[in-house]
Amino acid sequence: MRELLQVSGLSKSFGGVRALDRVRFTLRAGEVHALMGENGAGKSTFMKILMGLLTPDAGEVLLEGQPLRGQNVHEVLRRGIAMIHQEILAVPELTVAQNMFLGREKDVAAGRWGWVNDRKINQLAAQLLDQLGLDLAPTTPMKYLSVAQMQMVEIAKALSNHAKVLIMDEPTSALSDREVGTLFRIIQDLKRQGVAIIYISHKMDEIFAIADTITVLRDGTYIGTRPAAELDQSTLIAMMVGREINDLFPASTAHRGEEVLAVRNLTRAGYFTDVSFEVHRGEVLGLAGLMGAGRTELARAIFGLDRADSGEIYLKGQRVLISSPREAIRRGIGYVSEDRKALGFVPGLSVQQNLTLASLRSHQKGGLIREQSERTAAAAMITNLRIKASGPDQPVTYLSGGNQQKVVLGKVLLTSPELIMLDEPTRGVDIGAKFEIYKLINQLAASGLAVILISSELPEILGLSDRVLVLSKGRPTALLSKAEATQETIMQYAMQH
Amino acid sequence: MKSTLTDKVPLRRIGQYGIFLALVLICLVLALITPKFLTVPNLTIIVTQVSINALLAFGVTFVIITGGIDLSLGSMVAVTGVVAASFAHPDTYPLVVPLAMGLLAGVLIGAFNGFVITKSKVPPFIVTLGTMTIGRGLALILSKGRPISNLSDTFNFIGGGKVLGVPFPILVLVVAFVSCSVILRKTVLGRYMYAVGGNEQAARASGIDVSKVKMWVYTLSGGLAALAGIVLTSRITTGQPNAGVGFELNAIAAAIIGGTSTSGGTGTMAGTLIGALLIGVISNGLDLLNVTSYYQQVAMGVIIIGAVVLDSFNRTSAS
Amino acid sequence: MKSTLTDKVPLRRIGQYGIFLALVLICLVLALITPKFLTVPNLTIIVTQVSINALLAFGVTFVIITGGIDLSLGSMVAVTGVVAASFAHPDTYPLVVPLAMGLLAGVLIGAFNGFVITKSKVPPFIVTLGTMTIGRGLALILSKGRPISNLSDTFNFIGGGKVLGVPFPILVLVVAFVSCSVILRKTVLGRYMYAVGGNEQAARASGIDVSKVKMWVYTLSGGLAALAGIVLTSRITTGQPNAGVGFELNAIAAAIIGGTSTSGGTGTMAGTLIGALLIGVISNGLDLLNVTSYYQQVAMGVIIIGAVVLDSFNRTSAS
Amino acid sequence: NRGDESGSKLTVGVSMLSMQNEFIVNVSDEMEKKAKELGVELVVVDAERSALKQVEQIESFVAQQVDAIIMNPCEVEASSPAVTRALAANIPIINVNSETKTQPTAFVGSDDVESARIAMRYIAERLGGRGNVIMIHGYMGQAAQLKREQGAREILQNYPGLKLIAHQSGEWDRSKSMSLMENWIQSYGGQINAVFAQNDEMGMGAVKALTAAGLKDKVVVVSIDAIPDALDAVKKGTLDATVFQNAEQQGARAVETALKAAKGEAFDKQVLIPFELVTKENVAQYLK
Ligand SMILES: Nc1ncnc2c1ncn2[C@@H]1O[C@H](COP(=O)(O)OP(=O)(O)OP(=O)(O)O)[C@@H](O)[C@H]1O
Ligand SMILES: Nc1ncnc2c1ncn2[C@@H]1O[C@H](COP(=O)(O)OP(=O)(O)OP(=O)(O)O)[C@@H](O)[C@H]1O
Ligand SMILES: [Mg+2]
Ligand SMILES: [Mg+2]
Repeated sequence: MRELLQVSGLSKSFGGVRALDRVRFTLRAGEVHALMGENGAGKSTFMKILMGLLTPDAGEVLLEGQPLRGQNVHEVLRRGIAMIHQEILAVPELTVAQNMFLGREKDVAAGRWGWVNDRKINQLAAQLLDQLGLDLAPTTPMKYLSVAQMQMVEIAKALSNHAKVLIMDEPTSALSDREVGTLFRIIQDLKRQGVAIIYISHKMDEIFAIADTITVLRDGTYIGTRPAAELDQSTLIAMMVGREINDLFPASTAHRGEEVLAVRNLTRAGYFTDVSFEVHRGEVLGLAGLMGAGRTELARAIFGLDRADSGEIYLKGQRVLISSPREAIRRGIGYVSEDRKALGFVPGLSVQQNLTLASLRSHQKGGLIREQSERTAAAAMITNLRIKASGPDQPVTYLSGGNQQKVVLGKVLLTSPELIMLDEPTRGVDIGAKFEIYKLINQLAASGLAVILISSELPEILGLSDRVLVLSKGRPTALLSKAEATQETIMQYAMQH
Repeated sequence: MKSTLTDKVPLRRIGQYGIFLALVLICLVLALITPKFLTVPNLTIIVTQVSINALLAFGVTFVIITGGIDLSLGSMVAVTGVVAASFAHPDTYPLVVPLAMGLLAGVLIGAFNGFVITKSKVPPFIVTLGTMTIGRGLALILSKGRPISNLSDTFNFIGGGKVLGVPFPILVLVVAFVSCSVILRKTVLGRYMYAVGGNEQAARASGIDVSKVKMWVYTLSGGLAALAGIVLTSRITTGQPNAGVGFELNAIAAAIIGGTSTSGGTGTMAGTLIGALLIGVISNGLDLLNVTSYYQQVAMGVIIIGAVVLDSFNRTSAS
Repeated sequence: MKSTLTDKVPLRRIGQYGIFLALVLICLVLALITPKFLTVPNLTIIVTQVSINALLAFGVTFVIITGGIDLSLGSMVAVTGVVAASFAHPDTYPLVVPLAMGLLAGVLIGAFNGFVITKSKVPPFIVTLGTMTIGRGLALILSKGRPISNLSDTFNFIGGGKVLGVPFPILVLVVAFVSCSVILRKTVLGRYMYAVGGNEQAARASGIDVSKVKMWVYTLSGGLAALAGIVLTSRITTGQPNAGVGFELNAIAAAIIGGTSTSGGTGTMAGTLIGALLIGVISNGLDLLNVTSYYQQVAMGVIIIGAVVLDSFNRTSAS
Repeated sequence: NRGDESGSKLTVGVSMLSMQNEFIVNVSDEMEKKAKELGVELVVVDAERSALKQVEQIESFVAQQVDAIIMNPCEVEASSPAVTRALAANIPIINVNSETKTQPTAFVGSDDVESARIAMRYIAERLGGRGNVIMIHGYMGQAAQLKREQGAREILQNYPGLKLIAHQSGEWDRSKSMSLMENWIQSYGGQINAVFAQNDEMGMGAVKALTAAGLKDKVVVVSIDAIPDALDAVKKGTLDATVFQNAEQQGARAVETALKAAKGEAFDKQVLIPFELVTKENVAQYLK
């Protein structure tokens, strides 16, 4: 196969952090090349350098034999490299179509007198959306989309570039299986057309489903490149992590205790309807469903972030009205959001300050923070959750995704909840950290917490839940026991109307 | 579920024009209280008076949409006015010279703002606050601290003349409004302004030259400030080095009242125009009602806050 | 990789104080040019003059950290000064009465700002611009447009007296600085301010009562503005209804120069103090050098932009 | 004339330079007093020192068809279009306190240049024609600042022994001028013999700074306006002199003239009200 991209000796440091150290990489036309590595291994940094978004300190990048260094994004896009970014890069006030063709208006829809021809843009967008099976009006403002929908639009945007090299940095992190399926079909199409794809993901099953070649980075250094067929999961993990992880889903030792939360006929018009269920101490209740099924909205309503229109919520048998997160936390409910950037942490604050943010009131005297008490609590959480940070005072922004997730989890745990709702707790988290979070979920249940686990990764739901509630378009369609729950049954109920 | 998304758009539209309803309401009240309000001469005067603030507000709307701010507007009005006046004495240069020089001065200061903001990481607030002080100094230096008067009749026509009974400043306002609306809504540049203000990283990743867009908005703001400076100078038939003090706050207020968010990414020229008209109508109304000077200030503040509160509740209930 | 991260913290610290280096540099230059600069009396005068702006800047630092803005500072200075002066005539009330009344006025206006901002969705810019106008009107109404003079000696001691050779305003400044630093760095409220400004949604989801935090910062800002108003009134021994015009811009500038970001979530009181000192030193230096009035303004703008540009390059290279 | 025929009250529109300036407020109050006495309705608006605003206010008065206009001009040149607009609409316009370039129907007031001459002449006499003088300007570029500077410089030219060692803008503001004076004391210290401040507010600020530095006894301070605070200071001897402008006369005569013009009666086209120097000797007659 033709070599499209050759990279050698690529290095990049941020201040003192060596994010990339003499990395090499070769990409051939028509291949899906997976780039693997733990959180913070340098994958996104590498890709941003390719796109011209970051300037490398050293190294060479050749696209079809021509050097690519020192070019700006616009040039790179023109030369046929496009990228789906890990963090969703949408302009909230512009429409779906406007977002999709942002930066290329002159190329695709030059109107009279140099105006933008929005009608043309809308037509093109409608075609692409259709191709992706996305039921979305091109004129919808981006800000009204769910994370998943935005991610699909980002995918459409990258595809519309007709690039020779397509970079996908965790494109499925917010997608559920159906959309992932669509994406994979498109990837197969592109492969046939000779497009090369660099694919980054923390989801092992995806990698083995589509990758032809796998390159592994660890701590910014190049570890190796192998054909996917020669690798199995444990070898790959060992390359990435430097150790072996055997049983991803450890056995649970929890006992089901008294009822903690009961929800009766909870409805929020347009989002979820007539939802009833209960969770007990020591139990993990899985919430499964397709994208937009209303699981997040349900959790938000229970946590007091949104208001339900009707229905009741009972905590330990007592009817409660929860109007704010403040009240939810006081009543022993914790919520780890799926959107950790928007709702999880405060970027400017340190690891310690984020950890204690929700429980700061218990470390104060007359309004003054008792520093020793705060430090002790944070240190304990850092140890317990094995948060990898240079120290409690490191700004949380500099942490890898997995560790940021642990900080958010730690923050919620420090409020000593009796019920914890985890919404996509392993989104964007590497395999090592995932394993630790799974262990933690089991520990939490074993220590007597009630856990609600919302996840779009069915293996996760199946591996951890005691019971599974399936939602479809906001309506509960099944409540499955551990024995009944299989990938097939869940999917069947999730698509039921 | 998708249908609910589409339903929302018209509702949003009304919400967006809540401030328009506030304007209409205030006009109605004034028309009822005083017969002097709803007369052609009075309305003409309001629009003429609003024109200068509106020109500045259009420029700063561009800037705010990209997430910036421009505090140098008032000083640019003074500098450009002084520069234009220096070339506008009778029987010296043809009219185009003072106009061109005034515009050039504004464009240069605006470009300087843009240059410093894009080349360094200094916040726009500080850069334009600096230019505000520098500009005031320049206006005084250029005029030696004295008003520049004795301007030609052709120059004075811009602020004082009428075409078919319509004061010339109103024509300038209309042309500027249409042009600015077109730039914002129809051109690539306008689209990029929203992108830069809405999500600068996304704009950059889409290959947009963010610095170029910012250079443009500050330069446009400077150009429009120059236009305002020229209209003002011609209206008071003098290049006044101390003109325009505090104009920036009124212009920014007009933009924000009209729905432009200081965090960037939103805003329309129509909204800004309504914002400027709102301020103008309130001020005119309070004068007509002969509210005492001190109480006028209190009333002005209360009514503006009230109008925007009304608008905001309207918006919240619509979404 | 981890160890290098720790290395970065001190580097960042220096970056943070780049503006401090700029201040030191300017002082050095001034000391070299004129022997009158580096004398105890002159430095004392600078700090005394800076105190009013610094008090306002401390208050607005709280506000900006939460992502807001307060344009009503200057008017609050006037209102609180007028109110305090009304109760400060000799042989009427004990000193505590004018102080309490002045503070109360500031706190009330600040709380009003906070109330409107939290209860409606109106941007702080508009609300505080409204209060700016209202406040000015109130000051004029309360004083009937005339300065209120003939104040008691005890009251005038606040602005004009000395304790152990140190002017009283400097003592006020020191106490306010320490208190504000403690509030920001050591209290739950201070932590919440950073959280609200850094990520309001996350703050809410962490159970923080965002509205309460905002109420607090605007009220604090009002209280500190009242303190500034009292010091100013006492310094000029008159309650001036037209005092403090434009003070808000200088105070905001001090905060931003000192590293507080208008997008919220960052800022320190030390930075703000340095920012205020920088402005004060430049202004004093230009007077000492007897730079002509017009050129002073140009120089002021250029030096401030220059200092912050220096700082920003320093920061960029450090990160 | 209109009002007279219909028998209803006459309306006079008044645009004042700044209602935040004590002297102007006094003039305005005197006008109100006189208007009440004569049964005229006054509509008083505040131009807030902006010529543009003033022009707009006069335009509004014209649109409302008031019977006469009294304008306290912000600027010599820039307020002129207001006069033109009023005259074009056949509405009499009376300038009070200061002039515009365009001739109004009538003028009531005094020449600002003269006030500064009086003040500076006093300084020259006190210093015996020799010494270092400092001048504190009002807001740069405003009519009052320009005229007062002009008057002061005229006198300085007549006294070669007087040296203007520094001058800056105190923006009409007491605290600004106080800071300015503090800084000057640092750079000039004992060299300063006299200070001329273009208004009393700034004069008071200079006095405060000089007193705090223990220099007041050695420096002569003179300012303009004779606001109550300044009169008090003159009485106490901290301010050496101020220049009195007669607010009562200016206000009353302006309203009278406006009324006569509106009714078509005969009136004086120019009513000059002289300035008076106020020193410790004669301050008693100005204190109320
Ligand atoms: N702008 C930046 N400033 C400082 N450090 C950075 C910056 N961007 C990335 N880093 C650091 O560089 C390293 C590599 O980050 P990168 O985002 O490339 O990792 P990744 O492999 O994409 O991880 P993930 O799987 O979590 O997305 C990390 O240690 C990260 O903290
Ligand atoms: N602000 C909003 N305005 C309009 N519709 C919205 C908004 N937020 C979410 N929705 C829609 O509400 C529906 C439910 O979204 P929700 O996030 O609860 O789904 P979910 O089951 O959690 O799915 P996901 O797996 O994407 O998180 C989706 O169709 C989404 O598009
Ligand atoms: Mg990444
Ligand atoms: Mg969800």
